[in-house]
Amino acid sequence: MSDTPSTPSAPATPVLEMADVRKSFGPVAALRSGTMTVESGSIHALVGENGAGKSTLVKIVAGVHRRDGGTLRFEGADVDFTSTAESKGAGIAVIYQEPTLFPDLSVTENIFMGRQPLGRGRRIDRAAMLKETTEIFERLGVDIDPRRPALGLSIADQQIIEIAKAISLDARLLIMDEPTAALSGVEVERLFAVARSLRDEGRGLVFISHRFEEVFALCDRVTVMRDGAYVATTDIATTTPDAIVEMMVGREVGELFPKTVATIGEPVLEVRGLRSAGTFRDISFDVRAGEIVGLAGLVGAGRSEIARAVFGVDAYDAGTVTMRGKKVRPRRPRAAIAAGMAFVPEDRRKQGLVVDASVARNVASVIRRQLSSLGLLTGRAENKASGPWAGRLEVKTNALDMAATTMSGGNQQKVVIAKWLATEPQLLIIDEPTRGIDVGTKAEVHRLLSDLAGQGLAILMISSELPEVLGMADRVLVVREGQITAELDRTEATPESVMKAATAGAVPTELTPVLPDALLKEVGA
Amino acid sequence: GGDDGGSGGGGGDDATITFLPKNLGNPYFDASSTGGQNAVDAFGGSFEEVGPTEATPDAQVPFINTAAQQGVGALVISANDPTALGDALEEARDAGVKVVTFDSDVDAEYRDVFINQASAEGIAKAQVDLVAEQIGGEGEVAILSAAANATNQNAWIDLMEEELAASYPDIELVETVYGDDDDQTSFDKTAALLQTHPNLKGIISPTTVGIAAAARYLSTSDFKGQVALTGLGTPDQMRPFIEDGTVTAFALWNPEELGYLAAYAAHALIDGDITGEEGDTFEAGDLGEYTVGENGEVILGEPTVFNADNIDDFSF
Amino acid sequence: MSASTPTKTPLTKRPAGGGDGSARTYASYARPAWQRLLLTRETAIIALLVVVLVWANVNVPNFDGPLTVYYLFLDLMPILLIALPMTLIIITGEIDLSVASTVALTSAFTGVLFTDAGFSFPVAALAAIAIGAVCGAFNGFLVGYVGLPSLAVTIGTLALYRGIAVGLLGTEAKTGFPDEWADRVTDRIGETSYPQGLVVFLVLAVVFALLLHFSSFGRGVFEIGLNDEAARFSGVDVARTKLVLFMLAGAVSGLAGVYYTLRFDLSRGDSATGMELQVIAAVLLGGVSIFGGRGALHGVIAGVLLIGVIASAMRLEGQTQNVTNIVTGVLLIASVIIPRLLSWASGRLPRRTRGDT
Amino acid sequence: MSATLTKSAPTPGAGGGTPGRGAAVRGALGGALRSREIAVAVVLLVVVAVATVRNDSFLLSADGWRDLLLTPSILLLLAAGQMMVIVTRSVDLSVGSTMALTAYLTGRLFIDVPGIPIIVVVLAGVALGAVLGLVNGVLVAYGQVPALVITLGTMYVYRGIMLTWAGSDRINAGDMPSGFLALGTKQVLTIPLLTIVAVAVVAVVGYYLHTARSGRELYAIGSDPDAAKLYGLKVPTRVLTAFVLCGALAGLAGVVHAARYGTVSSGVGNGIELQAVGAAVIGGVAIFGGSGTVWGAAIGAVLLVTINRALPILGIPDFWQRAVVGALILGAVVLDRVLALRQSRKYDEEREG
Ligand SMILES: Nc1ncnc2c1ncn2[C@@H]1O[C@H](COP(=O)(O)OP(=O)(O)OP(=O)(O)O)[C@@H](O)[C@H]1O
Ligand SMILES: Nc1ncnc2c1ncn2[C@@H]1O[C@H](COP(=O)(O)OP(=O)(O)OP(=O)(O)O)[C@@H](O)[C@H]1O
Ligand SMILES: [Mg+2]
Ligand SMILES: [Mg+2]
Repeated sequence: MSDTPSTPSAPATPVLEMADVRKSFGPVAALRSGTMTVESGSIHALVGENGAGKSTLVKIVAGVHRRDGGTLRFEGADVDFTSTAESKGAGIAVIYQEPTLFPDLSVTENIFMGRQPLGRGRRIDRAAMLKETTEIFERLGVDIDPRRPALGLSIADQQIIEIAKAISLDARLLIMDEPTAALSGVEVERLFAVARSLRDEGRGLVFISHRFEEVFALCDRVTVMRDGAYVATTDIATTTPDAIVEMMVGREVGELFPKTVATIGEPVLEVRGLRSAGTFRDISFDVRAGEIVGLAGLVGAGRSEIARAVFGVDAYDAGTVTMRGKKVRPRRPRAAIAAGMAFVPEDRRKQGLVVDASVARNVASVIRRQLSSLGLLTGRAENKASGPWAGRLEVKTNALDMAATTMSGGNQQKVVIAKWLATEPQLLIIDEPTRGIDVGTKAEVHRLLSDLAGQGLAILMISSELPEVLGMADRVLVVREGQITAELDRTEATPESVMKAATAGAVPTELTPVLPDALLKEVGA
Repeated sequence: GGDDGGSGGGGGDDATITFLPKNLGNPYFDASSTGGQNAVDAFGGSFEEVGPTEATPDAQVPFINTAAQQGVGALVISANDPTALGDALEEARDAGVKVVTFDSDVDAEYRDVFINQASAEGIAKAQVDLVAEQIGGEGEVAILSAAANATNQNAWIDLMEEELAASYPDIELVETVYGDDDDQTSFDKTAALLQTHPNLKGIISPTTVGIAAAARYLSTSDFKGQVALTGLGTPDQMRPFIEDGTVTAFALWNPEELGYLAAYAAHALIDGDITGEEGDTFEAGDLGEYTVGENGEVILGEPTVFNADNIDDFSF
Repeated sequence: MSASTPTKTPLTKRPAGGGDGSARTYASYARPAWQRLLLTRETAIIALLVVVLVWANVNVPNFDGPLTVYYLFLDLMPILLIALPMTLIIITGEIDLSVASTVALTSAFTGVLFTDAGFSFPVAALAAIAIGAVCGAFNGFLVGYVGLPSLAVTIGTLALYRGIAVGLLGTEAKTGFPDEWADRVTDRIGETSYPQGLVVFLVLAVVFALLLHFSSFGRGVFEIGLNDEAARFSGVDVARTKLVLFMLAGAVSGLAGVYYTLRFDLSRGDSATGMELQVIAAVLLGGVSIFGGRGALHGVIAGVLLIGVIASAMRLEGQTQNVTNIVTGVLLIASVIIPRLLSWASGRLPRRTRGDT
Repeated sequence: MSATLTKSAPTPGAGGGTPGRGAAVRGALGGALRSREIAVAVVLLVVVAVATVRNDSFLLSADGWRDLLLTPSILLLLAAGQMMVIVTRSVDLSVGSTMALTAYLTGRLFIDVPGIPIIVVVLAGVALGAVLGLVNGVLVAYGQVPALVITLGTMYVYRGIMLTWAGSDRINAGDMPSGFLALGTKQVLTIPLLTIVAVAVVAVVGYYLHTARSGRELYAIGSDPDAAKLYGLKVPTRVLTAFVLCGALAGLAGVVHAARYGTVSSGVGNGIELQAVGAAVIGGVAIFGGSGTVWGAAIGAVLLVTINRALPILGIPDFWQRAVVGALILGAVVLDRVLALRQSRKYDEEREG
């Protein structure tokens, strides 16, 4: 593959032109002026903080939402899609932020649902469908049985199905909303190769990501959004990550990894010989007071599974978990909580929060037993207890009885953290602390973790973002295929050493280099 | 009131008489209610029919309660259970409502009068005699009843067993099944009976729903003409099966007359002509005079046996 | 771990973006109290109940008589009782279709234990309630621990429990239960027209209301309904909660079975046929979301009473059961469709598009 | 589980609380009959075989053979319709009442319009059923309210309408032409006509669900309604279609009921809705949509009916039949879970290996 981002040829024809597109959901102005022009034969990045309106913009192009105003032109003609079927028909393929597969149906059917090839008598031509799927998979170099149900696929594989779906559409505009969020280096590589070949065929692509290294590795132009509005469009070649960050945030971002060196105390958590069939084995490690231990590895390596087993959400087959010398009962999150553990899970909308419940109830949800008197619990007690914690974390909400649904991802993450800090834990397990969180909030979360460690909290942090692990952890454990393959001290941990342990050798070289200076400052690589 | 010349006088002419059958939509009770309506039309007053959709005692109770609330003159009821309705009926009587049971009784303490279609022994014997005659006095027979808890059916079945043992030792009662007075269940139970007992010679179905469903199944089956079917049925429902030979004879009293008599008894109670004491007599319009017997029972008469010769004379 | 406020040291420094240095404070509620209390589904149902009551008192002959209230509560008692645990179950997003069968089964057991086994009535009744709890525990085990869908499980036990009840008694109907116990249930409280059994219900209603709305367990019930995975991650024992709820439903159904036995002086296998759907209809009418996560007990009680009052008024008007059923059905549909229409009209269709079942 | 695709847990009754890592795997393996249907079919064969050994007239007599095939036909129609609705993650509790209404309409037409051609009556029954299904469908699909609530409501309403309409009338065998009633038992090469109709309906439904785009979309909608929307599938239209088809089949079942039983009384179809759901569940149709075949539902229906008929022959008293049916449904649900766990273990092993 030719990797140099090709500069867009001067008179490229625009596939997609959007100007001043607006969309409100009730009182929420999700998109105030969406403006973007995508040329055919180019890859266009769309970046912005969480809640900047990127996904909303995408969904308007796709016909999921109808716009309230503004113009939308596809291949030179005004369009107004009322359903995703119409946009598909017009030649637009979209990979949504959340994979949207039908778990009960076969992989092949998932790819072709709603537009299966028809044979005689308008019957679905299953053979043709299967053949085409096999061809696409070959092109993508993936090894998934096209006949198996989508149920049980890993996120990475699901994302690959999404990509296959988009490719099979043979679309002239392909929009990918954070397609790499769950992919490992190798898979990202493969995706990029496909993206480039599609570009070279003259199609237009839109690529949304929070990872600048990817944006700079893949894209030709970049559009920045902030607070639902267009900020600027520039050629990638003429800009820098720092400049983009500034446009996104509208202010200067403080230090991203404010790691202070803490005094490390006694072991708080001791895990010995933990094993779960099919997921992980021989897992032994300690986390000490004041220490941040990073669990690094590729997506699907089993890090979240280890954390879930330690916290007792999942069962394990063998091994022990000990907190401050006392064995913790397996499979009982409540026992883990009583022992002083707190767990901020990776999927905050599904696992971390009850999004339809109020901020107060969410924050008080673990401590509410202590808030009861004579077994009775009042809303007043919950409000009283949760208010200060929400305030401490600067949660942005009008009132404590607002449902968490309405909040941005970063704010939701703060609510989750508040909920667990309210339990005054001795160990905080935090899985993907900043996944899908914008740069500004990220820095806040990192500062918080650092402060907490400074106060003697033991922290086990799982992160797929290498800079985050390297920037924050005192010690890095690398997990590969369910086993700990390396234990690296803060000084030994470099992108190369971690990636090597995570991948058993083959390090994708391309993705490491382009990091904003702000990020690199603390990595010390 | 009292200005209507149709009755024997007294103060209850404009009182409401409420009929509460076991359930609505049952042709047998449709006929009895028609009789009740005719009687009320004759002696003046107002007639109402209420009832549950399912023939269970718990569903009947709210209607008894409502009658008590309304303070109707009399409640004429066919009970889904002999005791379960007791408290509710007592409350109704405390509120001044006269209680007449017909077709299916409650314990005597809970009502004023019971209008019996025929003596239980008479009903049981009539059916046993019919089936014995049709199968030649020997062989296996089975019973297809209504609900498992149906009071009068269960009483008849007991008496039929006694009668069989006493008079027809060669006839063996092999099984009793319950069709719940539901067409489909009765139909399917008939099929199961015939299959389970290949040597079956006759079926007795002491319920109008059951006999009609059984006849319908038999008429389309190999067993038509080989297995005798008799019991209690309405002529209208059974006419096609008499015509096609599935059934030769069955019995029933006239439910219209039953309702008619019950309404007159209610009227007599309201007027104070009778109290339900043994020996009380009252006039029942076209049916003539009736006397209250033992236990407050009034007996309509012996059941009529219907067959090809006489069925066209009846319509109910 | 103890309930705490983060007073010790500030956990975060000022974020780069702004803020005045002190931690934020928040209003407890976004809307004024009267709005929170009055603009609810529950209030709407209670208002409707009051309207119907007033209307019936004025227009329906004999409705204002002293017997109306007495019979209303006698008739509604089993539904009122079972609606309590059913509310909690539906709030967790589950459903229990087997309650009416459990009523029949426990009534049958009361009869068998009292009449055939010679137990004293209180012992037979307690045993029946325990059997109800066991029936519920079986449902709860399959739903909570085996993870089977409650709709399918309780359709199965609906048939199973009813089948055992019918099988146990066959053609028999047990009667002759002690009058003094029946009187305790059906006698009036003093000079009022309320049956004494109502006291049992009121006590249970208070207990269930505290459990659901003022306890940690109750918060867990709502959390499970809204997001059971998140509930599990915060230490709620989802399986055990469901087990407990189904057990409660079974035990309360057992109590209702004993009530049935006493009220009708009768134990039969076909008691309470179809009552499960009446209970569920009343609960849903009372504002509980079938998706789980939303509902309140006072709304449910109003829902049960509303159905009962309408049925009572219509019987007094001489309407047949059919018309009452039509009204009940229309009301049930309206109770879910009208809020939809309103929110649609106000231009903000709720974003929630979960399963349709 | 977080990392693998699991089924979104709809309420009520989602097994979301499955402890541990028991990701429910209920995959449609290609279009082939899965072990689920075969398991039920084997149970059915065993039941028939045992009953026949006990009493050979169960299968070998002319009546036995006919009833074996004929009796399930009504439930077969209902289960096929119910299955289509369940697969879209809905449920239709009003089918029993729909059936009652159309059965009554059938009789009414024969009484009120003497000499009306039978085919017109059949079509009228189906059409009325479809209209009733349409009402359900519109409320569910466009009102976006749970089907359980809506169809519980229409169950009451439809039956109330039927009872009010019928009043104290009912339809007797004498009210309907013998040509129509003969359809109830007519046989073609020893196979009852009604069975042929029911099986043909099942075959058409099966063919439709397997080979038509809109058929596959029903599965997709049930599998994940949100995803279906993002795919641009016409979710409301499809759900509506499923309800209309279900209603139409319930309508046909009503006509069949009239022909087969010869009488129409107030109790027609009482409680049969739960049997139809039970048949689908026994046949392996996931109660929360997305998977299962109409063949499974059909075999489930036949098994349910046949077990009921076989129990007396097996010497199990009348009264215990319902208990056995309940145990059967529970057994089927548990079996589903066991198969699913085995499947998910298989995927785990695949990933490991
Ligand atoms: N259906 C909806 N109803 C109400 N508000 C919505 C809806 N969809 C999005 N929003 C709100 O609109 C804003 C923009 O959301 P959007 O998903 O477009 O952000 P994004 O840029 O994609 O963020 P991220 O990087 O986290 O994916 C957010 O405040 C979000 O809460
Ligand atoms: N290629 C694959 N296909 C399907 N499942 C996989 C694959 N690789 C790993 N898994 C499964 O994924 C699970 C571990 O994934 P998980 O996402 O929890 O790991 P992780 O390292 O925590 O990644 P993440 O960055 O998403 O947190 C295990 O159950 C494992 O069996
Ligand atoms: Mg987004
Ligand atoms: Mg993870």
